[in-house]
Amino acid sequence: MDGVGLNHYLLLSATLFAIGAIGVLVRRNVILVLMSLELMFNAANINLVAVSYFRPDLTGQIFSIFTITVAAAEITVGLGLVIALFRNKEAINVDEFNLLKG
Amino acid sequence: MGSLPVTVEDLWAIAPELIVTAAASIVLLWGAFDAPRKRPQQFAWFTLASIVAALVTVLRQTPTDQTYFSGLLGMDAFSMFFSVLFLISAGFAVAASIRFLDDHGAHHPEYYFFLLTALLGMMFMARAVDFVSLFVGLELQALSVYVLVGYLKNDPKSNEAGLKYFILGAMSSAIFLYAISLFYALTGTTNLAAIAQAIVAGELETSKLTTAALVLMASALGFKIAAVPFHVWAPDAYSGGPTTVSLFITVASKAAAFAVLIRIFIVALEPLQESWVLLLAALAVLTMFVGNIAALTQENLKRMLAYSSIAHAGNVLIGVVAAATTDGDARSFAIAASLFYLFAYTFMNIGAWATVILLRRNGLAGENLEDFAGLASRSYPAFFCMLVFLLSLGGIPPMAGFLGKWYVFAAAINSGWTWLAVVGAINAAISIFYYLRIVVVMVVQDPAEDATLVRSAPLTLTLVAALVMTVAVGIWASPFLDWAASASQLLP
Amino acid sequence: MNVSLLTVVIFLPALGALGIALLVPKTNENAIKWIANAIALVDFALSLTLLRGFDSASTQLQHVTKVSWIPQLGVEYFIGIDGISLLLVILTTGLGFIAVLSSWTYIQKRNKEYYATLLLLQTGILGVFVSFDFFLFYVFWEVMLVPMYFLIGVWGSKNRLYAAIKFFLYTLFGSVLMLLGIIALYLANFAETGVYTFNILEFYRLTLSPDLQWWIFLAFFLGFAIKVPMFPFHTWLPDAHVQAPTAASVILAGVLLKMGAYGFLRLSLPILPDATRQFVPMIAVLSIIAIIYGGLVALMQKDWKSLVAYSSVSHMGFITLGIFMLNPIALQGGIFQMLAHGVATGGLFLIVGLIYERMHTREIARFSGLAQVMPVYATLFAILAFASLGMPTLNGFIGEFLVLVGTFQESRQYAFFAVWGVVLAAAYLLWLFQRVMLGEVEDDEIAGLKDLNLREAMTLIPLVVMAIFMGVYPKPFLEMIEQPVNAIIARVRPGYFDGTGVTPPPLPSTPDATTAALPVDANDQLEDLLQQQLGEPDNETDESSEK
Amino acid sequence: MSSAAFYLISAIILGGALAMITSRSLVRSVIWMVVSFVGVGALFLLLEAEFIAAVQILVYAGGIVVLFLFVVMLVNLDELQRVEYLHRQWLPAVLLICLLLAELGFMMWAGAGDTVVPLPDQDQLDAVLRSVRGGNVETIGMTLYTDYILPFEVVSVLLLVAMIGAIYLAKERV
Repeated sequence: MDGVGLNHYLLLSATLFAIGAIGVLVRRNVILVLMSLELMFNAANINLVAVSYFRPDLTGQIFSIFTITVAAAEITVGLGLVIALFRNKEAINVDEFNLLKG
Repeated sequence: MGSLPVTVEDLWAIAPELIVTAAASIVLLWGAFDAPRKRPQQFAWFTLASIVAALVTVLRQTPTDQTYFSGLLGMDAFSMFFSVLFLISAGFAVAASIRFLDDHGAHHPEYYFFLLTALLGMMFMARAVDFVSLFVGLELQALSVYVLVGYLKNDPKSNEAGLKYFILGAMSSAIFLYAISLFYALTGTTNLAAIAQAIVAGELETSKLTTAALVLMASALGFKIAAVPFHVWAPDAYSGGPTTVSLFITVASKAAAFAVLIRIFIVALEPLQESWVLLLAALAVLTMFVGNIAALTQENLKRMLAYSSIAHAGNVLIGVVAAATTDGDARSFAIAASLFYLFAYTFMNIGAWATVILLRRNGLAGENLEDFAGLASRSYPAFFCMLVFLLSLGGIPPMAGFLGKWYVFAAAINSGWTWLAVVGAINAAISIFYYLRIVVVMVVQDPAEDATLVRSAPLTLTLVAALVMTVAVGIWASPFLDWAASASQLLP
Repeated sequence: MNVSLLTVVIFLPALGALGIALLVPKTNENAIKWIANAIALVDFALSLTLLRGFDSASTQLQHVTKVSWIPQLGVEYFIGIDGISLLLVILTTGLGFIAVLSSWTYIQKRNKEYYATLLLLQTGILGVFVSFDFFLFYVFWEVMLVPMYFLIGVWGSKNRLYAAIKFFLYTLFGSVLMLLGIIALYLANFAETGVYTFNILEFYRLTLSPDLQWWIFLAFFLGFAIKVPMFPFHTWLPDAHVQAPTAASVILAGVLLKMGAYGFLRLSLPILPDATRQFVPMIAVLSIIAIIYGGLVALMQKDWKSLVAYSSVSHMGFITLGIFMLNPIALQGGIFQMLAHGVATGGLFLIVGLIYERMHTREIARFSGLAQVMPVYATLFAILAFASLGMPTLNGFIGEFLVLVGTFQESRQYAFFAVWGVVLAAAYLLWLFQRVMLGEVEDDEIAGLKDLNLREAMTLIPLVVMAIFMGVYPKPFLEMIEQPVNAIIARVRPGYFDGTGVTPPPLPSTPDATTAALPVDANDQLEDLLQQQLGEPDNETDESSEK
Repeated sequence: MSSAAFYLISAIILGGALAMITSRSLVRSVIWMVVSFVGVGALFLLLEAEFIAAVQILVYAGGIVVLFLFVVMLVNLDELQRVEYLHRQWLPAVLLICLLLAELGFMMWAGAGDTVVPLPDQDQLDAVLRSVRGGNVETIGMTLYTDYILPFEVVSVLLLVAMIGAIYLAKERV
């Protein structure tokens, strides 16, 4: 591929990863935090598939299938937890979780 | 291709895991069809029985150098050590849970399902010799534990703990995965041993990208073992969730994370050890100091034990650091020290948490320090058990905890990390301070009027077994030392 | 399995504690007291029988039991006694019995737990004095902390918790660092000999580099100096003493503090001779500071018990000074002073305890003219006070005199300063006596006090008798410690005996495996001795000349 | 041409992600997330991983996004609007991450050559290339069901856990 090597993909994924991390750390809305986590998982996936293309080696693609599945499962549980908390406390603001202190 | 994907040897190798999986499925289906759910205890007994069956199976297997499932799983003494440790912890957790869940009105078969799947995930974590199987096992464990921490879904504290744990846990998983992808980019493989070879072959030790991947990997694993400064989730998760779950995860999840950490750092990243040893040593020092000092000021007992659990991870890290800088016998010695420490820690920590489960005031589970007030006059046996567990956690001989401390300090000095051993020793002295605080409350203060003990036969059994093991591992140590020493042989 | 007499002596109190805790009902307080006293007395009697057949001329350990415990690490259950250990064992069991007896009416709550704890403490202390496996030694050393913590923390007076925690943390801090020293020694031994062992007698044979010795010495020093306690680590002691119940104070002053001094002479000196010599000036100065500082502070105390506590700091200074002058006279004096201090100061704490039980105060200013209402009490107090301040014909004199003589041999300056300790002791003890015993009875409460009853007198009289006996006839005690002392000196100061015409005994070696599991009786000892004198001297001289 | 495609797709992915984390409206965030994820799918196509691209679109754009929307609707929207936008210490966090990103980027650039591990010889390479590239679903399927049968099964348990867990947690009472 003319001029675009593995490094470009790695950089792209690093940027996406950083954006996801910023979302997780900075935003106060739990649902948005969960969405940002998805970005981070996607960043790793880009790496895996890109390496799989450039090496070439199938493992990366297989791994990314697992990753996508795991990420989906993870988000399901996370949303379940959000709903349970919301039902009890009517708040989805990260800062408002303050029953546990210390 | 064309041949069967799975051989008989493969299946026998994962026989314990198959038993656990089967048990989890049965619990789930049984729970679904047993609509009225009148006697939830039956699920507990069934779970316990299957855990025992899996334990027997593990003990019947013999460790080999082979790998199974196309090189994804190993069956070395190291992984079997951890399997046994997980199974024992899970058994204790089930026994301690029965009355607890009844009292909380949350005795459902799902609890045992999640416990078993968490157990399954841990067993795969300890055995995986490839990042693919490792990651999948880790996530299975993590997901099950998130649900378990948030299990008391009508209790906002449990919800909150579950969600906090989830957010930071998922983030650390993402970092972990990203680090894996970078190593994959560097070496073109996900097999741990092959990564080490590729690093040497490609002379990647000094590569900046390697450093980046290494730092990400270390912080992700730091999250998983709750090392400072990646520990912020731990006090919340351990103190907010159901106490029985804390009992389980402070021991088993932590041990599983250590199994992964040791395998990754000692096997895959061994060629890079110059870059990470100091990092890990710094983590160990921070973890011990912050864990112990934070524990000093806690009024909530569960939080105190949570911080103490963080501090103990620092001690295990000393052993890992010592293992990294040596090879041959000295390395085996240091790995064995870490393993023995984890093993000793299992029983005393389970015991301490089980005593917390025993307490109740105003119909609520014991959590604050005052709930322990006057325990010595309320129940002498309970007091005695707690005393032994606390002294053992503090490293007073002749209990197991002392031998564990002795072992890691010896490993550190043996590998030339004397200053790390000194830091560990100072921390042992600091930790005694808050353990004694609990003792003082138990002996000196007058009991609250409405304080009761919620005894149940399985819980008593848990306490007695933990007590016996805490003392036995300290005094009759030979077989356990042998076992830890043999388990220090990792697959190359 | 063949259980040796020494093992029985050590573990009998612990078994008794277990029995009391599990078998005797809580409400039956009299049974608890009788059983505890009986056990302590039997233990004392058994420890006396160790004297029978003890050969003080032998250089070997006696009553040895050696059983493998954790073979992977080379840990053994290895106990035995030489003259020093034996005397300390008897001191412990004797004071142990007196402590139990003195608690009869003093302790008003939780009798069952109290006696169990007290007996458990005795096992811990005894174990330290007889262990010749360093691991075992450390286990006993630490185990002892827990019952002492409870004794102070539960049955002490007002500020008991503070004192108990301070005591525990101070000593624990010292001992965890000592643990690192032990590990370093253990690994160094492995590097040198290729054998994993904690055998202290094997460690005596090591030739470690001075640098390593220096570090290990430092680690041990912290552990032992805090225990002694040496200046400036002494601050836990007055708190612990003042708050502790009488029996705990007696044990604390009488034997527990000796553990630190014992550690120095059993472990630091012979295992780390080069480092020891390096550290002598520092420790001598610290000891002298302790002697003078302890005396001065004692002079200013308003509380009777803390006066005695500070006098302990001063007297323990003599002991460490004696140990670190590294000559036989001073060392013998130091060890003798350990015994003398145990007897005299133990007695003084009993005296304070008796009056506290009656008056519930220890403020010196509250008392006067006690001699008029309690003549027996006053007499016994006088004898013990004189013993403590070192009056000739009483035991304190012998110890301090020997220490001073030995010190004088090494350095006149040290001796000059140390002498002031004796003067100060006379001052504070006599002044105390004058204030509380003499004068007019000013108080109705004092006028109504009863003199000692039989049980109370029984706790003091043995100590007084002992103080006189040791002062008048110290020979048997000095004979008993002579051989081990010479062995230690020969090790820590090679060549010391060359000019004196005395042949130093070799350090005791590990008895070989065939006799190991059995208690060694006197015949074997004699045989060993003969063999040594007939056959082995040549080898010995060869070895020493090689070095 | 593919170089241009790469930059275009990158812009879509990063733009979508940035818009997602900065948007104040949750629904809009979800939509931006779809944009970003579709971009990643397109990237996979560019990398000749058609099967993964399909999975990406199906699972993310199809499944997860619906799930998110569902929760957003379920949870009271008014409540959501009230939620404060950012953490109080947002600036240090952003700076820290940007610093890390710069560091990471630098390391990648500096370590550019490091990833080129000796490749297999040409015949082997051709064989691998044939199997890997061109979206060979059959190869992926075969590998998944032979070499990776174990993680595959573990993932199936994991999905079960996620399903039961979500149902358990979200249900009012058991």
